Amino acid sequence: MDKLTKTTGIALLKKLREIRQFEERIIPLYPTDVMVTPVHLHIGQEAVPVGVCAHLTAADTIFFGHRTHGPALAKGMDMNKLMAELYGRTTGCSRSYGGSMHVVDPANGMLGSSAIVGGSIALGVGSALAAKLSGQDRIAVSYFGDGAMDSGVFWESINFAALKQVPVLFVCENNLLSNTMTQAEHLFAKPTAVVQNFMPAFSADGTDVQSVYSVVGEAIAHIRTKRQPAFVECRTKRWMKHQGVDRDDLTYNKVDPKQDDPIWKLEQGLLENSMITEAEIKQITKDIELRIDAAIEFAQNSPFPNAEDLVREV
Amino acid sequence: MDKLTKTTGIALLKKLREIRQFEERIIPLYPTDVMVTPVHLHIGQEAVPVGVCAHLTAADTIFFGHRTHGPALAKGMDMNKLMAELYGRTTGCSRSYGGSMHVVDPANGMLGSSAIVGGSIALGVGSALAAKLSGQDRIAVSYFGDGAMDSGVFWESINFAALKQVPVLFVCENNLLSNTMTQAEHLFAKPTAVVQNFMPAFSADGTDVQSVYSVVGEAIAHIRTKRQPAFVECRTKRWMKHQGVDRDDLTYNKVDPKQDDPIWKLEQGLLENSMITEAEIKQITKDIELRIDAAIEFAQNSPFPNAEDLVREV
Amino acid sequence: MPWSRIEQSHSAADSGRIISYKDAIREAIDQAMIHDPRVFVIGLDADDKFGAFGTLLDMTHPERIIGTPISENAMTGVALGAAVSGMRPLYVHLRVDFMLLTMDQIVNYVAKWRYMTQGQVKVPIVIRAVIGRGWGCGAQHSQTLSSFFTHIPGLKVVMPSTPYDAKGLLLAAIKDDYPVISIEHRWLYKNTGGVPQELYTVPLGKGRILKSGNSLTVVATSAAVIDTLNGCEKHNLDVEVIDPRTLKPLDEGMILESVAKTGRLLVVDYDYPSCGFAAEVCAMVAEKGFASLKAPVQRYTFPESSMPASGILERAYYPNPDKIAARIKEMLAEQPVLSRA
Amino acid sequence: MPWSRIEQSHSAADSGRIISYKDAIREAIDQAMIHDPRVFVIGLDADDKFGAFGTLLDMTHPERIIGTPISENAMTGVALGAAVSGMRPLYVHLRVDFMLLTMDQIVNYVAKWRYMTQGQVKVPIVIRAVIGRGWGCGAQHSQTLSSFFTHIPGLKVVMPSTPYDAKGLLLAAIKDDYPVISIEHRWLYKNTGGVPQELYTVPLGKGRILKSGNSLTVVATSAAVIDTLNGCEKHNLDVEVIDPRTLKPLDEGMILESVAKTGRLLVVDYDYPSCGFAAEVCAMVAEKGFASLKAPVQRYTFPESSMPASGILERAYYPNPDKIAARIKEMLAEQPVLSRA
Ligand SMILES: Cc1ncc(C[n+]2csc(CCOP(=O)(O)OP(=O)(O)O)c2C)c(N)n1
Ligand SMILES: Cc1ncc(C[n+]2csc(CCOP(=O)(O)OP(=O)(O)O)c2C)c(N)n1
Ligand SMILES: [Mg+2]
Ligand SMILES: [Mg+2]
Repeated sequence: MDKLTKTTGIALLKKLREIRQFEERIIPLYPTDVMVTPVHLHIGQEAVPVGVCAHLTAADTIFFGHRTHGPALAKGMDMNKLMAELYGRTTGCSRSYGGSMHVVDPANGMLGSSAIVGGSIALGVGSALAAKLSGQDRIAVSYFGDGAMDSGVFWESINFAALKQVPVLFVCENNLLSNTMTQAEHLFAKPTAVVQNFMPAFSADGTDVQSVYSVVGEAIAHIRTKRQPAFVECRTKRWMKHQGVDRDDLTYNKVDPKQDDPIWKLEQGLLENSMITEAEIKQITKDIELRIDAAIEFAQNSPFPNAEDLVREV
Repeated sequence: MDKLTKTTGIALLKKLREIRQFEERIIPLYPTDVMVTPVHLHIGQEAVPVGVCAHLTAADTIFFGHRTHGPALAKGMDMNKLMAELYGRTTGCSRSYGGSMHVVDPANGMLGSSAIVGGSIALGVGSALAAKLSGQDRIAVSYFGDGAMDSGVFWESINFAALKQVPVLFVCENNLLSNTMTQAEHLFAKPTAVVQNFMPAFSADGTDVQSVYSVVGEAIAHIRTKRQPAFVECRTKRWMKHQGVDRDDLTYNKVDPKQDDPIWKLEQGLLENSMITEAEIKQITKDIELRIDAAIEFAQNSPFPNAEDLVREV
Repeated sequence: MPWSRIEQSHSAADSGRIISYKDAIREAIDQAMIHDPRVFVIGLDADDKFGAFGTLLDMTHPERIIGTPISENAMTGVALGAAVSGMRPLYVHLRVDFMLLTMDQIVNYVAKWRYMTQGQVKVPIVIRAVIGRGWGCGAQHSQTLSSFFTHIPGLKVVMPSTPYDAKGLLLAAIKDDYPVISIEHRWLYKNTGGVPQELYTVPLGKGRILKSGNSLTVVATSAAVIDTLNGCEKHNLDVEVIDPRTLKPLDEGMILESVAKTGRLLVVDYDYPSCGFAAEVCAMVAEKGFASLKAPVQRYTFPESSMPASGILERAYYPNPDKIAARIKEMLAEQPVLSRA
Repeated sequence: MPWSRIEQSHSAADSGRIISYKDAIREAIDQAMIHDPRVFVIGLDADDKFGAFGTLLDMTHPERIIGTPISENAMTGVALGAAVSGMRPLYVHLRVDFMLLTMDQIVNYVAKWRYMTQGQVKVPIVIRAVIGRGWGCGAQHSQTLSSFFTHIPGLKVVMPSTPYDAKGLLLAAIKDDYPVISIEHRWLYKNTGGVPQELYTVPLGKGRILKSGNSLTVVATSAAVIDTLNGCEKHNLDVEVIDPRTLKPLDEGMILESVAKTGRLLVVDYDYPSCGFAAEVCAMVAEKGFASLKAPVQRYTFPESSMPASGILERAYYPNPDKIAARIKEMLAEQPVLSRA
């Protein structure tokens, strides 16, 4: 706990737990078909979005892909809006036109997400270019998985960001999996070894929110002061199947229930350093649970869209 | 001349001169509008295609882009066929349907070239995959400029070649220019620094055919024995404008008439080592000139296509 | 050439063997790979345990199934490079939407290579793509895009609607020395039908009349064929249903002959309307079959909109048998235009 | 919003100031960048000394002209990312063929972003692309592709044919909060015409009748408009020539009204035929204007082939004023279909 204050530690824990508990509630609900949209769960990987977004203001923009829940909640999306989107209701963040993979919340710097792997990396660069051209001091984040690094748009994006020196943070949430392919099967080179030829490239332990928080802090300080791009790779573990609500059963993706659990790690650290008590953790857990109850109720009671509104904002 | 035998040295010189003289003859002809097709001249860069193709058999395949004359002649295309293609005649290598940027000669391992920068890099990888799948011991070459390295398809191609370990040679003919952009303006990283994370990456002096010949020899030995990919960057100088028949006038692309001339360099070396005489050089020059005369005559006397044959082999 | 002995059989089999559309595709690929060692499969997740929705499971030659990174654009170039080097690649995309990343390779390269080399280089490449909505996937995972490929000279495009055609068209595509795009609607995968065991081809460019009728011609593609047939059966409609099977080259003669009989045309195509395949068929008939038309041609397509995610909207977006039947009834209720000013 | 005060002026200017199509574009861009600091230009070679065929030379704000590497796909995403972050990017491609590399970003992203976010995020992005054959460039440097963009919901498509429209449509596109694709034929660049000095917009979605006539309606796009007008003048033809200017949204009313008067339709579109814009217009008229048609609709397009390189073939491939006039005469010589069996 040498890097975290008590306030920060507890704030991070609340976000980690918000994402975890939100998704754990999805697990039993999903098979009942109340959510007719694919879900890509973040369970186990929460340290990455939480550690990154802790350094961002609402004005900083972030662009991510299909695995939306983690970064969306970490960046400040209201749980109600996200839950209602999954429920296909007009109170959802995209009025239910987008579904689980297309979340949006302009007030919190989320200007849309994409289900086509790779492309949104370029959007972050463009958003950073906009900041540069218009003299804003915000930054932009391109947030993606290791699979997205296979794509040509990744290469083109880091090159352009480096050439034009725009204030963008590239975050690779590296769960070492692209669907069922291991990283060795889909990407030959080490991410940082390549990217360091374009910009400062950092590595963090993506199962440990302290590590992500401190490494990303360093990277973002570089971006904010130098107005130059930076890259952070966060190695983490996917606990669930690529899609849906089942635990993964891949023999090559064994999960250690403690060492791979950012929540266990942070709670241990906070407890050992007497920054939190078991009772406080219980209370945090319970408060979040109540908020999720409310979000589910909100979603359930929200209206479905009208079929007549099909062609709208085309 | 420590690396070349007399036979090889003279063979290389003949190819260098063939390309140079072929293109020098285009220069005065082009403004007369006998060739209605864009030309991208190789003058000054001849050492690269010649040094590479000296190691290739007819069965080895090569895929290149818009700057075709150098690799086409170096790989063995008949001058008549290339000249007739420029003249828009049916005896051209593509029956005049392709033009300067789309040359083809299956018997010499040239299965087509492309005017869209980047894409043909992937074709070389596919051709190497075909060799691997069908158990052929030939190799394939992806031949491209530094500008092509900007493109996403380059990144995707080197990754796939490394993952699947296919026998492909990537050659970057690096004239440090992409049209009027310098390399610093279009590609942030050093080519070999990036590519060495995927495969052995070599550098050669692309203004010196000895250097290209020996470095590519090493790379190809690796590919042929290990059946693995390799990369060679050859730094060279473009003497002419990107397109057309004018000398370049870019202040940042100053050409040294000796140090940047592969022909001068090789001839000096051969002369100093008494491997050739001035008279022999003259004779070589003259023989080539006669062959070019014949090629022009062949082209001029060849038929134009019939307008009725427009829709053919679609 | 191992393929020259494979006979074309044009009529649906009386073999009595009933298998699914998915299994018909699987069998075609397996047999093609056994039959010709130049045939190989490439695609993202092609080699995973799901086997491209089951169409690549338990292959006799798994060593010729090549998985790829998320690099669709270069992978298309890789397939082309292999094809011009003597192989016969079969590229598979689990969603057609990913093919948008490959349009440069498909349009600038694959489609033009044979023309630019004037036939000195053959391009025996087949690209399969799965289409169709499902489970609130939203706008980026639900497109059809068949008109893109149909627009481009140098590409052939097939959209099999039955298990018999799925096998026969895929084998014809693999056998062909030109690039062929094959688009498969996921809703058809579980449908069953008679499929001969042996290797056979359904000729590219030949349509099929799935139902004869006199009052109106419906030209439908892919899943729309099945929906139209179901709609007609349920609502007892006397219409002729034509499945062109190949969008390009199009069997114009079959369509024109039918319209000459019925005088009316409806095209049902699950795709965006503007510049779509439905527009092409309507334009072709208004050009070449104008004198037979007794009433305005009509198109039934997606609305002019992307696909929404929410279930209610998704269902409103998609045509179905009842909606198609309703549209046909409307058309039949209209007075023919018999003479002009 | 600096743009709300810019007035729409629909009729060609009587300003008397004659400038070229190229200069009209240049002026529009320069004025837009002066007028609105959010407007910037991005593209390969946009910042070089040729200035995108002269359309970007001597700009007042060169600091907002961003050159790019050969990375068309990501650059489109960069433009989109900037657009959703409050800028108004104008992306320029020196050849439309390079846009094939960007189809994923254009179709999956740019076109759908507003719909997927239900208007919470605006997408004020303009993509210009130059088309047209020249000098034996061959199959990969000569395409049109307008039907690709017209096919996709969420995109607007303009093809200005006159200097006046070039300026006004480009300004309308930059002002618009939806993505607009603008396709410019290189042969038009030197054409001159009256262009007002001030900022003005030509409304998106409104066509223009360039010549009135009674015997036949020609709908033509881009350079085909000029060729058609020249052909009609030279051969003294009494036809009505409509330039839709915007391919999407299409001014269907103007076309239908004209066909109601003439009874005949020819669409001249320099693009591949199948599923092209010509097919769309023919289908639309056969659907909605069927009762007015006295004869088969016709399309005049490229042949079903890629573009060859050799000059003779290139010329054979391209329509021109005489060929268009000949086609019109043929159509006029045909007997009308007045009644049906
Ligand atoms: C261009 C493209 N190709 C394929 C897919 C199918 N797909 C969806 S997610 C995914 C894996 C992505 O892996 P990664 O980027 O590491 O993200 P993760 O799922 O691990 O978070 C794939 C292949 C897609 N959505 N887009
Ligand atoms: C995808 C694409 N974008 C842009 C162009 C226009 N263009 C043609 S050649 C060229 C420069 C290529 O530079 P490089 O690859 O280094 O080859 P060189 O001309 O130097 O041999 C450009 C930008 C193109 N042909 N294709
Ligand atoms: Mg991953
Ligand atoms: Mg170069």
